[in-house]
Amino acid sequence: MTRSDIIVRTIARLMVPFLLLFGAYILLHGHLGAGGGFQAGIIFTSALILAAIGRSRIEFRSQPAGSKLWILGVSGAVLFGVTGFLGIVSGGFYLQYSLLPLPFPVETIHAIMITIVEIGIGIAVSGMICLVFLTITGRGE
Amino acid sequence: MSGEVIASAAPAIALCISLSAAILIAIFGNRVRYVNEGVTMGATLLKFLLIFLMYQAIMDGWILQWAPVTLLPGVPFSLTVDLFGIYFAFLSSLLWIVTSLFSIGYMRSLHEHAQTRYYLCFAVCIASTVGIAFSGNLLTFFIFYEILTFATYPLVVHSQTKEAMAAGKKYLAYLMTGGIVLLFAIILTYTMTGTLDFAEGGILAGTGGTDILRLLCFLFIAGVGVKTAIMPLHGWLPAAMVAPTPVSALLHAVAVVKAGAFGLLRIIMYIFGIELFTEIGAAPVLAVVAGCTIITASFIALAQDNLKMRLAYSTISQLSYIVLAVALLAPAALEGGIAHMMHQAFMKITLFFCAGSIYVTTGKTRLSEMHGMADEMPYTWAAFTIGGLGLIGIPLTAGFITKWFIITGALDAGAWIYVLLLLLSALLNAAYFLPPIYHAYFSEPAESGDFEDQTSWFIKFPLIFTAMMVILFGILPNAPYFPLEVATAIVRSITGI
Amino acid sequence: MIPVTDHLPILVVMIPVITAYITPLVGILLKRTVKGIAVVALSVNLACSLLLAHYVLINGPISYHLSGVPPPLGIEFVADHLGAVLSLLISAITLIAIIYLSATIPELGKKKTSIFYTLILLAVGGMQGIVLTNDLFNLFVLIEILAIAMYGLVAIRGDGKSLLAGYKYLLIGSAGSALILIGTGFLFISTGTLNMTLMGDILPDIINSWTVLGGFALLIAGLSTKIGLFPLHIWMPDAYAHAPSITPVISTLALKAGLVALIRLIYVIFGPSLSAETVPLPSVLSLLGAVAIIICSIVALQQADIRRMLAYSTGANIGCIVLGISFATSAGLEGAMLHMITHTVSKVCLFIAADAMLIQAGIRRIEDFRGLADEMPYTMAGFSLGAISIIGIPLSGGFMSKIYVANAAIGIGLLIYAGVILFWTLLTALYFFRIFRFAYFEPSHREHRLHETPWPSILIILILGGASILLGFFVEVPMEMIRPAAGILLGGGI
Amino acid sequence: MSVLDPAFILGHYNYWVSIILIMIGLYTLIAKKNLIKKFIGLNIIETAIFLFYISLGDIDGGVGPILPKEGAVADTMIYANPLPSAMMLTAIVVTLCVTALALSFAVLIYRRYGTLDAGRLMEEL
Amino acid sequence: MIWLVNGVLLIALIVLAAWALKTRDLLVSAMILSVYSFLMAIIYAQLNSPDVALTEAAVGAGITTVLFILAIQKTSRMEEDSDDETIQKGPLAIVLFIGLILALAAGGMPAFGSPDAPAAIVSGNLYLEEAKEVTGVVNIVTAIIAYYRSFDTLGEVTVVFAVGIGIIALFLRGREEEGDDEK
Repeated sequence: MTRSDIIVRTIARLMVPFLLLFGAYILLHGHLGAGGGFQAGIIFTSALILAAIGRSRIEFRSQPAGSKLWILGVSGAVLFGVTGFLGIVSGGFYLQYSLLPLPFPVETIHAIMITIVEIGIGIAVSGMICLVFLTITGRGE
Repeated sequence: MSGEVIASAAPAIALCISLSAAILIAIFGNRVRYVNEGVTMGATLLKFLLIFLMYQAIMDGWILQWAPVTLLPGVPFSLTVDLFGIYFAFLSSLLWIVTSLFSIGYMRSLHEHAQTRYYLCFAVCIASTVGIAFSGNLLTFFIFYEILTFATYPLVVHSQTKEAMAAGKKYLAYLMTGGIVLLFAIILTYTMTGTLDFAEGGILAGTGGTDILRLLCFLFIAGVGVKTAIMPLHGWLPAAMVAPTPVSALLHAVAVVKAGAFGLLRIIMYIFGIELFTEIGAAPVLAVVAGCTIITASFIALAQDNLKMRLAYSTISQLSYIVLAVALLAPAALEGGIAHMMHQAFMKITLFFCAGSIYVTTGKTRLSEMHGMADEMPYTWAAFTIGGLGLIGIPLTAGFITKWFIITGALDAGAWIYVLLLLLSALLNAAYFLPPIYHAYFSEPAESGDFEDQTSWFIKFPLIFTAMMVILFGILPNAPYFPLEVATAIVRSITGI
Repeated sequence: MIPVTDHLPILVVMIPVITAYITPLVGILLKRTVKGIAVVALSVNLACSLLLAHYVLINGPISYHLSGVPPPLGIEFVADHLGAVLSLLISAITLIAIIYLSATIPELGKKKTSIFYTLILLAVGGMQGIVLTNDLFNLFVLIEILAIAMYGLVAIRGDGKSLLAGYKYLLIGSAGSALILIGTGFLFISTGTLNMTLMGDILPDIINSWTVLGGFALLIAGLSTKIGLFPLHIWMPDAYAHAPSITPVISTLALKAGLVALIRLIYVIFGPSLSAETVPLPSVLSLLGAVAIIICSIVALQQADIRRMLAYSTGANIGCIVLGISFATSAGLEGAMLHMITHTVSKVCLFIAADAMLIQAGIRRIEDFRGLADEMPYTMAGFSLGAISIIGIPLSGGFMSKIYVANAAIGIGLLIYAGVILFWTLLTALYFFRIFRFAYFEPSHREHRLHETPWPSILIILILGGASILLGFFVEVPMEMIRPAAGILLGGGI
Repeated sequence: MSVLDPAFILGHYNYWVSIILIMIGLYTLIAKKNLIKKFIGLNIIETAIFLFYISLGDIDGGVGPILPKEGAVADTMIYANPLPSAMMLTAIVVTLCVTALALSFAVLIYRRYGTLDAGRLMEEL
Repeated sequence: MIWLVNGVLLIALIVLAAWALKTRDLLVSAMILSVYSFLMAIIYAQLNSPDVALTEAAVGAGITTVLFILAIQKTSRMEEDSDDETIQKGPLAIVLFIGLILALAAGGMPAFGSPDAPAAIVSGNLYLEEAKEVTGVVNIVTAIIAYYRSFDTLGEVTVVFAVGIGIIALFLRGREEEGDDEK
């Protein structure tokens, strides 16, 4: 382990919380400015990769880490896909939220649902892309 | 088709009898003894009975029709039984009985392999032949026509030798190409007329220019001409002689080639209509081709030493009689041609049975080896003699009647040249049938050593029966249900005279 | 309140997709149930497709606005007769394939098997979406889902050759996707909308613009990679030869989904304004189709590997379908659609039978067919039935659909194409008779006598084989759906 | 409009650039033998396509399609068309996914065959 | 002025792309791609598309590059083109043909930046008019992604999902085999 390795790793470790924060910001403010679930997902992914670099000993390819990420990816997709059925249940079309029986104006319902959808996207993307990374890197060295 | 059309499933049942025989054979053939033979015989008799009953109804002026589903808009899958159809169906189902008997004898004597496949394909072939007879439109006709092609293939390559496989390849190549050409013509017809029904007087009149009709005519004749073995499309027929003799007998003397002839007549009479056919000037060309085929095939037959090959070329020659008869466009000739379909079938099948009988008993296939054989095999050679004389056209045999009618027709049409041609052909027939008969009776055997005639009655009965029929047709041509009688009725209904 | 039946278009798409999401998790947690879940999901999917087809047949097409936003803002699904009938075909065939798959010995590891099911479900979702969507960009996304699932399905075995085959497919497919994306952009810039029907309304005014024509050409070129139209079929033989058993079956369906996209592109978007005079592209397509038929058949003749041979045969059949589509007449469209159905059923029968032979006896090369009819009579019987239909022997499904296409060719005076189709029948017969000859008329060279395939596989093969024959006799059953479909499409879609 | 008209050329300059980039990328994709290089080409193509879409969505003097928080849509402002951006976000993800898949293929193929040369590899098929 | 900057950027793009094509060092190629993507992101931002710019910067310059570097690290850095440097005629012909189609098609398009292009009139303005009231979201792109055309986005998530499990499947067998080798 060289000195530069330690520097890189320390910086990487330090950056992780900031990246996560930034990702959360991008995710939740996607409806106000540029950005959204996908971009947030990518930033989360970067954070996770940095975390991986920061702790080189971690065995990401070991079963627990892999399947957790898997659950993350799947749950995001399911969140998005199943939320869509709420539209049908509430008497509208698939992915239509305006008829949801919530005590808010339509506008607010939409804003809430859009946020939920963005969260779903973010979780799914970060989970799956991380998984991809770890699968490609997690072996062979 | 004149007559009262009634919906009836009878034609379908007739087909299904053969088909269910095929299915039964396919399932049980390899497991239970005698199933092949038993089922085949049962089905033949049942089917013949049904067709005979239908014959009665048709003679009373009815037309039976069964059209359950539509295939193309305006073209149903139609089984329609009219006089011409039942005539052909009657022929094939009657001959199926005798051929089945003969097959049993033949296959048993030679302990052939793959008997299940053999009987199965035979049943499918007969089903499709009857289907061809009952087709109410061109598409249905084509369907059965092609099924016949494919179902015959396993029979042709039955022995599975290299030679047989090569012959099978040739067989398929010829017949499929013909089929494709025919299909092309059919689709063209459909596009021009919107229908494909067989109708008296034809459906093509007034639908297109002479050029397109001529093209269509050419395509049709080239298509069905392959099965009819018009020269130069005959190459498959001699090759197919590698098949077991019963196959050659029924299929290549009767079912397949007659299906071609039947199709040709159907197309000329019911799709083009005699008038249109005359109008576009196709008849003289066809007559020339048929005439050439008759003479050329006879000459080639003369040169054959293998008995089956000689018979094959004789078949080619005889089939063109039918084509010529149609092309002459005279009612008498047409009658003769239609009657010749049946007459020739009986005569030729007799000869093939004889060839099979000789092969089973002695293993000989060459004429030069058959000298002096008549003493040991009297029945066979008696039948051979009758068949041969019939094909030459000696009076009191079936062949005489049809030739007489065709010549009359040619005289009516003023086509002297064809009268001469027919007479020449009769001479040639005599030239290739009489010498073998002479040698069989009067020459010394080539190799010494007598043998006993151990031929089973399964083989003897069929050939005696068909030989008797040849004589009967010759003596009583106009008896009810006899070919000439029916042919007259058919021609009357078409020409309206 | 929207009637429940109106939701059928989205249900047929989302049931497989949502099931696909949860399948890998199920695969980790409850290993045994993956097969069951896939079968149940596809059965429900089939039921939905059946209901959809029934509903569409009686009440006419359904237009479904996703997110409750009508076009041009939202995405629209249109379940017209074409979509409904293809949706039914896809559900039915995939269900059969999945049942076959779950009845045979898994050739992949346990984990891979659950992923295999997931990818199949994703592919089904993608195909269902492709045949139902009426939005060009959504079509692109769905095509990508399908394509990625297919790349995975081809390469999942993970050995060198399947990876190479998968890479080849991926390469060609990606280039195709890029072309589709550009083409979509050109049409979007010209019309300002992504909805196909709306595009169809706007386009006749600007049909002669280079932008529109260029977009059309690029879309067709891109789609050609997806449907394996000559000369972009080159991924098919390798993919089929090295992929696991069911992949060719799914791929056969995927090609049909791509063809539906092609049909919609030509008829819904370009619609009536598309005729030989204004846009020569249909005649180019006809030519490509005819060339595909002849060349693929000739190449198929030279193949020694059964799956490669079948792949080239598929290439030829795609040519035939494209030929029918390109005629721009109702007869041609009807023929093309009928051929899509008959070809799918028969080819799937052949693939499954070939796979059963591979699993049971290791038969891969055509020479290995020697004596097979004796040793595996039922499998071979099923194979023969499928082959009969592919050849086009009368009274089989393939015969009828070829007749329809040939008839359409003559109907617009292009006798040459009818000739091509008929000649093609001869070629097809040639390469299948080679197999028949080996199987039925030549003795086996094997040391051990083979055993017949297990009965569930036989049953499936015989059902498919029987269906491919019966389709010819009961041709009116699919035609009942196809005729209105052609009518609607020639009218420019709904 | 003449092809040589400078206004015509300038009015479309983004399009010309993206076409050139697409051609370069396509050539890389088809002609280069290296399996990874091919997908560098694909990325060039796809990015150029994004450029093309984004260009067609832009409007002279417009701003990004993010409206002010309060009040009605300002009439004085011109906004760029948001639809191409939305489409391209999806397309970017798709491209990323395809690239990831292709690179996985490349890594695995290299592990099997020790080469990434398409010419040699396709002989193996 | 802006268009001058744009012009320089665009020319830089072409140069970079050509360089990426030319160089035989894959790592260099990947780094060029990264720079290329970054420049592209700037142009997107110039063209009033901040969302895409952000994403391209994160994905194109970031994740994709990392992926390429990873892949190159696991394979070989240099291209081993067996053929020589000459331009290949077949591919060139295809590329020129497609380029011709593209150029012809682009020629017929409305001028870049024109406010009355069909795309703006038919659908673009509709979103701008109603999206904010309907969804309460001011970033219209987000509104489209997460509401109006959310089915596309669902498809996008599905693509990510498909690729994820596809890649895992590909690498799975690798492990099993390796296990076998070790035995």
